[in-house]
Parts: sequence; C-alpha cells; structure tokens
Amino acid sequence: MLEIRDMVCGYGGVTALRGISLDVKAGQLVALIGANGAGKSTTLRAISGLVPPRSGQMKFEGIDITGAKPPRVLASGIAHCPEGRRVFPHMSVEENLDMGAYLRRGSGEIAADRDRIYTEFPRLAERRRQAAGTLSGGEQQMLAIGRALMSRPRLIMFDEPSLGLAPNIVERTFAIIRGIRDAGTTVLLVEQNAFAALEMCDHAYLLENGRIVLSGAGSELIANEHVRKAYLGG
Amino acid sequence: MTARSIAMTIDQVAVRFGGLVAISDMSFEVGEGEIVSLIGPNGAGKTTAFNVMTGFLTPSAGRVTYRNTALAGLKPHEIADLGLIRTFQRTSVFPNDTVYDNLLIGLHRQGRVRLLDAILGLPSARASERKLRQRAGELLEWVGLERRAHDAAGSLSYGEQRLVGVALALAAEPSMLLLDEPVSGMNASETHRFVELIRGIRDRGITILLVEHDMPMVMTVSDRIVVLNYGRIIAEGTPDVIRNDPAVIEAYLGHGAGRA
Amino acid sequence: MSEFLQHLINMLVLGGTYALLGIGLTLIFGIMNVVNFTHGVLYTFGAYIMFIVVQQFGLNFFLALPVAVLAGWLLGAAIELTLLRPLRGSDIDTTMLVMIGAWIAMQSGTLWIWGGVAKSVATPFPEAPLVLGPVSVSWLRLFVLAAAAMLILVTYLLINKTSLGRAMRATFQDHDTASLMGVNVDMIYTSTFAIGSSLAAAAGALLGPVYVIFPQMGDLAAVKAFAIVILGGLGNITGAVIGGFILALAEELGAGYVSSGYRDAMGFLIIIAVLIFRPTGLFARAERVG
Amino acid sequence: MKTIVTILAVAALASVPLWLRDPYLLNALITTGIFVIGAMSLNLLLGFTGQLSLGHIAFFGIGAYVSALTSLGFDIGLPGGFRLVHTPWPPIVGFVLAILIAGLCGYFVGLLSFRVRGAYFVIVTISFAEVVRLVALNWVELTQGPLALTNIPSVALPLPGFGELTLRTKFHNYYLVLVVALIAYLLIARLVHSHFGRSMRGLMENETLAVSVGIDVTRTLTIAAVISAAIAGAAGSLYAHYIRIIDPEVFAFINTVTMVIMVISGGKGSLAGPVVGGLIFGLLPVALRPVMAPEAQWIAYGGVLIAILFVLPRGIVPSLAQRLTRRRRGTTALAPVVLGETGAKEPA
Amino acid sequence: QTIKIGVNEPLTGAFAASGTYVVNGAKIAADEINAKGGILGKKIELVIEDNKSNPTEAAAVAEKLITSDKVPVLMGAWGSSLTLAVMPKLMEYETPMVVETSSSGKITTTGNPFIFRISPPSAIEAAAFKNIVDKLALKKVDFLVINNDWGRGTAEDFSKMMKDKGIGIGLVETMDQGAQDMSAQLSKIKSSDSETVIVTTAVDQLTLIFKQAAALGLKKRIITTGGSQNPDQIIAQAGAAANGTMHLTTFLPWFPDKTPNPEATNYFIAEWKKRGFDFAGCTESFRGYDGIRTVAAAIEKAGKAEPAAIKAALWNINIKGLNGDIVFRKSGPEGKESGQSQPNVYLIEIADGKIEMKTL
Ligand SMILES: Nc1ncnc2c1ncn2[C@@H]1O[C@H](COP(=O)(O)OP(=O)(O)OP(=O)(O)O)[C@@H](O)[C@H]1O
Ligand SMILES: Nc1ncnc2c1ncn2[C@@H]1O[C@H](COP(=O)(O)OP(=O)(O)OP(=O)(O)O)[C@@H](O)[C@H]1O
Ligand SMILES: CC(C)C[C@H](N)C(=O)O
Ligand SMILES: [Mg+2]
Ligand SMILES: [Mg+2]
Repeated sequence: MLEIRDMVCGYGGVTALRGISLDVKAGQLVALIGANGAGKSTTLRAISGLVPPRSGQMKFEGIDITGAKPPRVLASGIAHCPEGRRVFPHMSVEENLDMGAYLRRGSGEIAADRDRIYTEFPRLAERRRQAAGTLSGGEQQMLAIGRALMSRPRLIMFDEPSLGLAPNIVERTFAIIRGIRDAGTTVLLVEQNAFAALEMCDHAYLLENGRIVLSGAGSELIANEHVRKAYLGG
Repeated sequence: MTARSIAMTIDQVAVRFGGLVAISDMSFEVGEGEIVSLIGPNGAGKTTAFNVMTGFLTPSAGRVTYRNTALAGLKPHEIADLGLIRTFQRTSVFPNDTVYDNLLIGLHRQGRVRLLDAILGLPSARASERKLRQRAGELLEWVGLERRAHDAAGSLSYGEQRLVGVALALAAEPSMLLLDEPVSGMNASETHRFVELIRGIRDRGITILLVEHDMPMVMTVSDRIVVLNYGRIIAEGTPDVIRNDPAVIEAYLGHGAGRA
Repeated sequence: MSEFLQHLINMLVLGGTYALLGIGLTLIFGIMNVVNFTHGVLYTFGAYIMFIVVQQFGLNFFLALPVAVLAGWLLGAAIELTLLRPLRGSDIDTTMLVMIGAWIAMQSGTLWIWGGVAKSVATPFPEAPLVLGPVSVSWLRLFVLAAAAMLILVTYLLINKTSLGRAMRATFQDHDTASLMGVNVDMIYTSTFAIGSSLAAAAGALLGPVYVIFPQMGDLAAVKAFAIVILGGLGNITGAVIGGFILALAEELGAGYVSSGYRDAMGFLIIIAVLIFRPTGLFARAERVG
Repeated sequence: MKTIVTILAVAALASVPLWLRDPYLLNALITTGIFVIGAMSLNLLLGFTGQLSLGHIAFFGIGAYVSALTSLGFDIGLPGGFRLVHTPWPPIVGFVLAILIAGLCGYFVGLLSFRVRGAYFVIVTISFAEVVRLVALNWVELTQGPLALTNIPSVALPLPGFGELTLRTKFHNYYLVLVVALIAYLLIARLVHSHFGRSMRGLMENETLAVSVGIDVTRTLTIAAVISAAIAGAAGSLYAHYIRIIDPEVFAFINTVTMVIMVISGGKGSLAGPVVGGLIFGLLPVALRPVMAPEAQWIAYGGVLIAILFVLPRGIVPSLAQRLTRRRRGTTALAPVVLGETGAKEPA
Repeated sequence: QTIKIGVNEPLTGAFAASGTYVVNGAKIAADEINAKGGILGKKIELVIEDNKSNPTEAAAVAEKLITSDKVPVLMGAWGSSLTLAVMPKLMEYETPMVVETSSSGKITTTGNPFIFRISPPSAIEAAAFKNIVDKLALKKVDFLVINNDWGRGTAEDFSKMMKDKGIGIGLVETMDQGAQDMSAQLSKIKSSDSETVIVTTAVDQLTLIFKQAAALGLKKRIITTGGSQNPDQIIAQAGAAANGTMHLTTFLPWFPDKTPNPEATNYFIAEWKKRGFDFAGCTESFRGYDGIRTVAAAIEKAGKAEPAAIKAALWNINIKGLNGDIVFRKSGPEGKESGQSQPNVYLIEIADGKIEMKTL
C-alpha cells in the first residue's frame, strides 16, 4: 500500500534520514521504533509532506506521492496524528474535531463520528466547549487522536499516541488502534512504549541514526537481544 | 516517615477555572529527601497542582508552604529562588539557543553578579563566568547530550528536548524538584537510565515530587504515592498499597496496569 | 444636556467608524500575526478607487462601493503573493519591516499619481442633516454606520461560523498541523490577507466621502485601527467593535469636557489604563502554563 | 577576527572628517549617527528582550527637551500660585540630565512592560509617545508648544585649566557623536554578553521557562528599558544641541519607524546590525536625492528596504555572518527549522 | 552661467500639496524673469529641494543648497517648524532666506538677521482685521484652530485685538494637524453663546469643518484666517456647507482688478492656467511667485549674486507684489533684526458657491 524507497531527508544542514526503505501492506499495523532522535518522527513527517524528501521515492497505492504537499497526501488517504499533540490552542475541542474532518463533506456522518469519539473519550465530551489550549496534557493527546480519526483515512499514522496518557486510557487507545486495523484501516505506529507496539503489530521496523537496522514480525523483534537491551529495558 | 522533617505542605488547596473545579480541597505533605509521586487520570489536576506550588497560579483557596515559607503572593521566580524548581509537561527549552547556552541560562541562580561588575568586566564577574561554563559542561555530560551541545535546542527531537528540560531544572540547583512527566517520550531502556538519575539526585538530598503515568517507573522509584481524581485525593500510601487499591485501579490503572 | 446628547450621537457614529477600521486589521494582525503597515494604504486605496469611479467615471455611488472592495481584495492578494509569501516562516519583525517598506513606497506612489491635493467624492445623500430635537446627524454617516454594522456582522460570521473561517484560525495557530488536516495553507494566507485588505478598502471607500481623500489619510486611521484591535484583544471581532466605541467615547468626552488639545491623549491614556488592568486586552484568550 | 573588523571600522569612521570636507555630507553623517545611537538603544529592547517599542522616539524626544530646557532655562507656574524658575545651566549638565530623566521614563515604561508584552507592549509604547508628544505640544508654558524651543546652545566641554571647548563646528560634533556612539556600543555589548544578557535572551525565547529557573522578569525588562531609554535620551540631547531647535515634531511616528528600519534591516539582536542598517538607511536618502524625483526617492527607499529583506531576511549582519560561517564550515549553520508553532508566538 | 536660487519646500509628506503649489508659482516667476533676459545678464536657476515636511530634513536641505549647490540666497520653507529649523543654518552660513508662507511670530522676533518674510504673521493679519470688526458687529467669538504655532498664534493675536475692542472671547478649541473628525469640538462650539467662530487651518481641514458643522446644524458665522484656504477648493468639496463662510485672505485671484498689481496678477493667473494647474492653487502658489520675484529684485539691486550683498539689498527693494508692496521693515531685537513685509489682507465671502468681495 505504502512503499518507501531510499528516502533521504533532513533539516537545514542536518540529515535526519539516511536512506530509508519500508513497506506498509494494506490492512496491517506496522510499528516503527527507535531511540530519541533516531528519525521516527521525521519519517512520518516526510510521508505526510511536512518535510520534503531530498531523494528517494514514496508511493501510496501505486501513486507517486514524493514531494506532495500535506493536503494532497491527506486527500489521497493518509492521515497523520503528529507528535506532541499539536491541538489548535484557541479553538474549542469541538472545533478541533471538526478540523479533522476538514476535507470531508456530509455533516451527518461527521457528527456521528464526532459522537463516537466522545464515547471513546468521555473526557472530551465534558470539555466540548473548552479552548483546547487549556486542556490538560493527556486531554490534548486524546483530542489529537480523535481529530486524526475524524478524517477517515485509509492509512493512519500515529506518532507516540500513548504519550502522557493515563494507563487505563493507554489501554483504551491501543484497543482503538487495534480496532481500526481490524476494521480494515492500515496503521503506521511510532511508539516509545515499544513492548506494547511490538506486541500488537503485524510488522515492525527498528530505526537507528536515520537508518532501518532491523525489521520483522513484532514477536521477532521482541525476541531480539539488541532490541531487548536497548528498547525494552530488559 | 514522621521522623523526617517536612519540606512542603499543601493545605486545603482548591483551584477553579470559571465554573470548572480543577482541584478541590487538596492536602498532603512531602518530607525532606523523599520521592513522592502524584498520579491520577488525565485532567485530574496534577499539573495544576504544580502550577500552584510554583506560583504560576494563585489557588482559589488554601495555601502551600515550603520549608516554613508561605508561598502565597510570591512570584514564580521568587519561588525558584527558594530552591523549588519544576519541569514542564510540554517540551520547554530556549529554542534558538544552543543546548549549552540553554544550560548557561538555566544556571542563572549561580551566576548572579552585580550588573555594574558585569558591565565593567571585573575579575569577580569573569571568575563566576568560568565556573558557570564548567558546570554547564558537567550537566551536559550528565544527561548525555554532549554530542548536541552546539545544536540549537529547538532542533532536537522530542525526547532530547525533554532531557534538556530536566537538565535545565537541575542547573537551577533545586532543593526540591517537581518533575512533570519526565519520562514521557522515552522508551523503557531510556527510562531505566532516568530512574538511576533520579536516585542520584535524591542521594544528593534533593526532595522530589514526581508526576508520571509510567507505572512501572512510579512504582519502583517512589517512597510514597498520592492519587488524585477529579481534583480530589482518593488514595495515599506506599506503592504496594496504591497498586492494589480498588478505587485507584478503577479510576486510573485499568486492569492491565502491570504492563503499561 | 443637549451638548451631551450630541456628543453621544457623535460617539456612536465615530465608534462605528473605528470599529470598521478595526475589523480588517483584526484578521491580518490579530489572526494572521502580520504587523500590517499597509493597512492604512489600503484604506487610502479604497477611498481613491471611490474617487476614480464616482468622480472620474461618473458611476453610481452604490455601485462604486463593491468595486472598491474588489479592488482592495485584488491588491491585498497581490501584496500577499509578492511580498509575504516569499518570506513565509520569517520572523514577525521581518515581515513587519517589509510591510513598512510597502507602506512608504505605496503612499509615495499615491502622492505621485494623484498629487497631494485632497479630493472629495459626491454622495447621493442629502446635505441637510437628520435633526432629532437638539441633536443632528448626517445621513451619510448613518449610512456608513449601517454599512459598518453589516460588514462587521459578515466578518464575524465568516470567522466564527464557517469552515473557511475555522481553517483560517487553525492555520495561523499552527500551520503545519492545519496542513495535515488538509487545509491549503497557501490559499488561506492569500485569502485572509485579501479579505482583510478588502475590508480596509471598504472602510476607505465608506469614509473617504465622509472626510476628504489624500495620500496620508490612512496613517492616522491605521494607528487607531491598531489601538482598537489591541484594545479588544487580538483576533477578537466583538472586542474590536467594543474597543472602537470605547476609543470614540474617550475622544469625544475628552475633547468635549477636558481639552481638545488632549483629545487624542484621552484615547491613548484609556488604552494604557485598560492594558494595565487587563494586560491582554478587554477580551483575553484563555491561556495556561505547564 | 571580529575585533579586527571592529577596530578597522572605528578607525575608518574616525578618519572621515579628516578627508571629507563637504559640510552637507558631514551633516548627514552626524544626524545619521545620532539616529544610529537611538537605533542601538532600540535594539537593546527589540533584539535582546524581544519587546518592540514603537514609541522609542519618546525617550529621544524627552532627552532632547530636557537637555534644551536645562540649557535654556524656563519659568512656569505651578498649582498654588508658585513659580518654578530655572536659570540656564551648561549644556553638558543638560546632557547628563537628559540621560537620567529619559532613563527614569524608561523605568516607568519598563514597569508597565512587566504586565504587557508583545503587541500589547507595542501599543503601550505608541500611546506613551503620543501622550508625551501631546504634552510637549500643549504645555506651552514649559515647552513653548508648537512655537518650538529655539537658539539651543551648542555643547561645551569643560577643559580643566583651559576654560571650555564649544562644539560648534561639524568637525567637533562629528567626534562628539562618534564618541557617544562608541560608549553606547560598548555598554550594550558588555551588557548583552554578561550573565544579564543571557537572562534577557531567556525571557525573550521562553518566558515561562526563564521564570521557572529564577529569572526575574520585571527586574530584567526594567533594567533593559532604563538603559535603552537612557541611551535614547543621550541621542536626543545630542540632537537638540546639534540641530539647535526642537519642537513637538521630533516625536513624529516616522522617526520611530526610521529607527525600527535601521535595527531590523541591519539585524536585530546583533550589535553591529543597527550601525550597518543605520548607515545605509541614514545615508540612502542622501544618495537618492540627486538622482530622482522626490516621490520616487521614497518609493526607492521602500523598495531597497524590501529588497534587502528578500535577500537577507534576518537582517544584513546576521544573514551575512551566517553565510560566512556556512562557507567556512562547508555546511549550513545549525539554525533550527522550527516547524509550525506560528500561533504560539505573540505578534510584536 | 546662471544665478542659483535655493528653494526649500515640502514636496512629500503632510504639506506636499501646498509645497508643490508654491514651487510651481516660483517656476512661473523664474521663467518670466528668464524670458525677459534674466538678471545681471544671467539666467536664474531654481535649485528645488524637497524637505519632506520634516524639520531635520529642512535643515539638511538648507545645508546642501548653501554648501553643495552654492546658492547665495534661499526661499522657503513653507511651514513654520520647517523654517525655524532652517534658521540656525542661515546664521551659520550667513545666507539670507525669503520666507514665503510661514506665519509664526517667532521667526522674525528671535533675532535672525537673515530672515526676510513676505507672508503675514498672525499679528499683522489681526491688525488688518481690526478695521473690519466693527462693521461685522461681532459680540463674542469662539476659536477653532489647528494645534500648532500658526493656529495658536492666531488665537492669541486675534483675541488680544478683539479684547481691546470689547469683543467677548469664548472657547478656544484646537485640533491636531492630521485630525479628520472635529465633531466633538464643533458640538461644544454649537452649544456656546458666541455668534461667530474664527477658524484657522489649512484647506483640507476647513472643508471637513464646514461639512461637519453643517451636519451638526451649527449655524454660527464662520470666519477663517491664515491664507491657506484655497476657497475654490472649499467650494468644490464642501458644496453648500461652505455658503455663508467668510475668509480673510491675502490674495484676490478672482478680482484681478482689485489687486494692487492687476497686470502682474493677470499675467500670473494666465500663466498658471496655461500650465494646466488647478485654479484653486493660486491662493497658495502666488507666494512662490512673489518670493522669487523678491529674491530676483534683491540680486538685481545687489549687483552681484553674493549672500552679503543680497542680504543688504533686500532691505532696499520695493516691488509691487501680487498682494501689495514688498518692502521690508525691521522686526525683532535691535542689531539683528529680521525683515518683515506688510501684505494686504482682504475679507471675502462664499455666497451661493461664488466668491464675493465683502465690501464693508
Ligand atoms: N525542526 C528541526 N530542525 C533541525 N533538526 C531537527 C528538527 N527536527 C528534528 N531534527 C533532528 O532530526 C533528527 C531526527 O529527529 P526526529 O524528531 O525524527 O527523532 P525521533 O526519532 O522522532 O525522536 P523522539 O523519540 O525523541 O521523538 C534529530 O537528530 C533531530 O535533532
Ligand atoms: N487555564 C485553564 N482554563 C480552564 N481549564 C483548565 C485550565 N487549566 C487546566 N484546566 C482544566 O483543569 C483540569 C486539570 O488539568 P491539569 O493539567 O492539572 O491535569 P493533569 O492532572 O496534569 O492531567 P494530565 O495527566 O493529562 O497532564 C483539566 O480538566 C483541564 O482541562
Ligand atoms: C501605518 C502606521 C501609520 C501605523 C502603525 N502601523 C502603528 O502601529 O501605529
Ligand atoms: Mg519523535
Ligand atoms: Mg499534566
């Protein structure tokens, strides 16, 4: 579904990705793990068009999306829930959710999706009218996840969705992610909670210093000595 | 616990935002040299409590005392001067300065010299400057960011910026450190290393109040845990007590807590 | 007493004028974060378009208004595309200085083309004022007040109730994330600036005939617009309207009962006083730390 | 390297009156120099604390009026039938008083800035300048209002043992301005490179964080405002004694705009920026005057301004410095490419 | 080989319109003189510089004209603050300047012997008005004046003159130079017990005042002063609101025969129209014309184009200007007097959109 070949990418004088190739198959949940600064977020940003790649190629469902701007990437079916929440601080919770559905038409369906998100995260329902910038960190994270879900993509990328969430909400979030994969949406997941990510994924990549150093089924990575030591705290 | 002298007292603190009650009637104490964790669901009021303790918010009711000084009416920088230093839940660095200069700014409390001395470049000012630079180097090494010393802090990855945030707090020479989700964005191995760091800090006699959702970490590092829900304390005790408290499990831990 | 009533009526029409000046700037300065020194020039531009269309082409006054608005829209879009887009992502002070450069150049261009002699525009309104007991007010100014109210309402609805308005606000709060939501950020930048500019031109087109038209007419207007936008809280349309009326009230009563020499000082003192008590304007946005 | 450039630049500037005999050009250099001092003081606020003062001319004008009134004397009525009579003092005393009183005004504005930041600070400073202008205009008894203060004496330097040296000629005034500019430059340089300068930077970049490590906002901003205002007051005093007439026009908004242009085009937050920007935009009108129509001169002025920022968007000095280091290192300097977050920044 | 005359006028900025008019009038004079063969056998050349309506620039421009262009004499600088800023330079380089527009009393009273003014300060205007007041049967007047030396000077000098005549003085209201909305001041005046308002400001603000006064239903007699009214422009722009207003002016382009020098007036007006300028500007531009003719006469009389000689000669000229004899009398502290000429002052009225000479 998504194919990336030899992608190189960076910021100003810094090269963050030094030639990355990865595949995400339709209907799969693919995990991307790595240390701080390895380039995980940059990979997602490159896919969604926030950081233009310097070289390499990206294809989504056979269509070349290399260098496409974010709206086109989204329109082609890829949503990106960015790192660090990034809610619109001066807009209400509800308006933030509506922004997630910006490209969609049909207010009835949108309202139904919104209600579904309120049921998943009752906290947000309580805070509907509150300016998103005044929410607590975890509440903002829930909002960011909900907002990404509102676009109804075919591939959704999460950048550390569990960040700052209470344990029971983390569980719920992972359940949601598994749920959307089971409903047919493809997922690319970046997680520091590597154990959980590897456990639920269909396939995983390990990123170190801007390069993919390992890939395989989640269980394979869990079993890997290096991964255990460097990422699973074992 | 009672043998310790008390570092901080939170006494019947309440915070309201318009009609929204973020904290109601919160009271607890933190002993000198203790590591206490404040946990609770998202939106329970933990960060708000930090804001009250560090003077960023005036509570609607109640008072906070640190080492026998009432904090009411003190400005944040005055509270910082008492040695009460916090980190922020969101990444917070001086983005356009290098990591090294970030630490120099963080060393503000050690570097104070008279303005006139600085302008005239007197030897005392220069000596103080040399000391700061040395200390900044040590801190960098301590958090393991030597390699990034001369990169602008704003260009670091999320996790790296969080480390800078902790280093900045340490630079301010705290006598009590308030950490707001310090290991969010770190993986299990990085968290292990961080736990060692915290223990090191405590061994230097620094009191620590920790907010964190990473339960394995909280359970290993805390002497005592206070649990908030909807702005109220619902439980308080040692990690073992909290782990098995049904109200806490219901409101916060969920049933797969061991793993999370 | 009758003098006081007259001052109140004056305050009402002047306040409407100020609110009108403020709303265009609320978009560009309050929402878009561009310290827009060309606001006054666009105001002037709208007034000159009125002059050309009505006096030189002999077109109907009411037809000329939309022409001026459209012309302001086009000029605003052109400024955004040529001057602001290449500097996207630059420091706010850099774009401010570019706007200063454009202000200086365009104002001198106006002087070059039309000369410094003031122009005026004939209007279809009767010269005799509407007299209500002891107070009178001109028909033209009543029309301006009504038109201002309408423009303010339209702007309010656009910003707060439409999906375009939501996308505008989102873009200037975090443009990367907005683009992740599918917003065409470039289009939003251009159209926000163009809409704000067309509102400035509309203000000029409405007020040019009330006053006289000359190259520097926009300077004072712009200073007041800035004051009003900030008084009301950045990006807050309701705030700008109330700010406009407060400023008008301060000036009117200041000139009427304190000293006309300190008329403008009254306005500025009010601004300082308000900001001492409400440092982020009358209608601050909620913020939090941590 | 940097010191060599600085010394060469100072030497070059100091040599000018020795070979440039044209009084008109010297005059342009002197007035430019005076405005450069004003721009340097503005840079201390804008470039190092991030607070844009669009009323900076107020301090300059206050310095000019204080200095002029000190050396001219005045006689005003006070409430209660008292009169305050001041007999003229030497201009050098006026110069000192200008610095002190402008600094005092800076203190009050600085106190305000504790509460208002960003755009709100901008409008407070504009308002302050307007109120001061209106006082100068309407308090006729003291300031002569629009009738202007005329016949302001030239500065005289007391030379112990030799009587005094009256700085009447351009030659003298040039060096006077140059010396004051150098002192201001050194003062600002020392300040921003000190520990105190770091506090200012911290506040500018992330106030919440700065406060949390113990930096006192009010104190820091107030000190910056006092020093900035005092330097602007010194420049105003030089202006009054050089032009020798001053009226409320000195508070015109365009004068603040001129300083802002000098600072930002040259590069805010760089010490040499206002000097470079100031010389360019102080002398550009002189260069344009003979070659085109008056309106066209202004259009060209605006055009040059825009062109400079298109090529060097961070201002001349920082952008060129960045290019130089890049060439030397063979890579781009590590400026952070800050993604998004546009809305997080208050407009200034 | 030409004789240079420096012209220091505002061509951009707030006073651009007026400065440009004055320069255009000056050019007519220069062309006329040159067509007749110039002076001392040489053509004259105007070196025109823009002072940007900014005092600092006005001083710099004077410096340039004197030291780089080496002009022996200047004309300028329209606004009083501009002229005042130039004055120290005149002292420094001992170069005379003919002041064509500025009205601040201070210009001729501070002891600058290089100043020769052909425009009337408000005291002269007030003195001329003295003869007319009785016939207008004024009882009590309010003032609405621009808040600068010009407006304030007028309020002061006219009040003094009228008080002496037993006329009551009511409100003295001011307006800022750029102000566009004077409703507040006018509302106050509307409810005062005076029957007449003396208004002093330039044409644009006058237009606004008449329109706003009409909108407020202010029905008092309005008399304007100051010589910068351009009545035709007022009629064109204020329409019926201008009817019934009276104006103290120093030039009568509508009635060339009633001017002191009808021939010159006719020539000037014809030339002005021929060049395609707006007739309304005549009341402003004639001062540039007179100013240059004054300078030229002095150079002629001096016999050489040198500052000291021209300065001396200015004291001795006597030419017929468009609004009276230009003869300089001493004004200011003894030993360093400035020259002041005494132009004529007339009262006109706008009636039914036409200008009428008020014969009293
Ligand atoms: N805006 C930026 N400007 C310059 N360099 C950047 C920027 N963002 C990231 N980098 C650099 O790119 C590299 C990869 O960063 P990235 O954010 O992709 O890491 P990450 O794997 O997501 O780390 P983390 O787990 O800490 O989020 C890092 O070295 C970082 O310093
Ligand atoms: N400035 C504010 N205005 C309105 N509501 C606020 C404000 N600040 C916080 N709140 C609300 O107060 C509650 C407590 O927030 P707080 O940030 O203290 O939570 P927290 O316990 O730190 O949560 P988390 O674990 O998600 O960080 C939240 O529901 C939040 O929405
Ligand atoms: C256009 C300018 C005359 C006004 C200026 N922008 C201000 O901030 O006041
Ligand atoms: Mg990341
Ligand atoms: Mg929190």
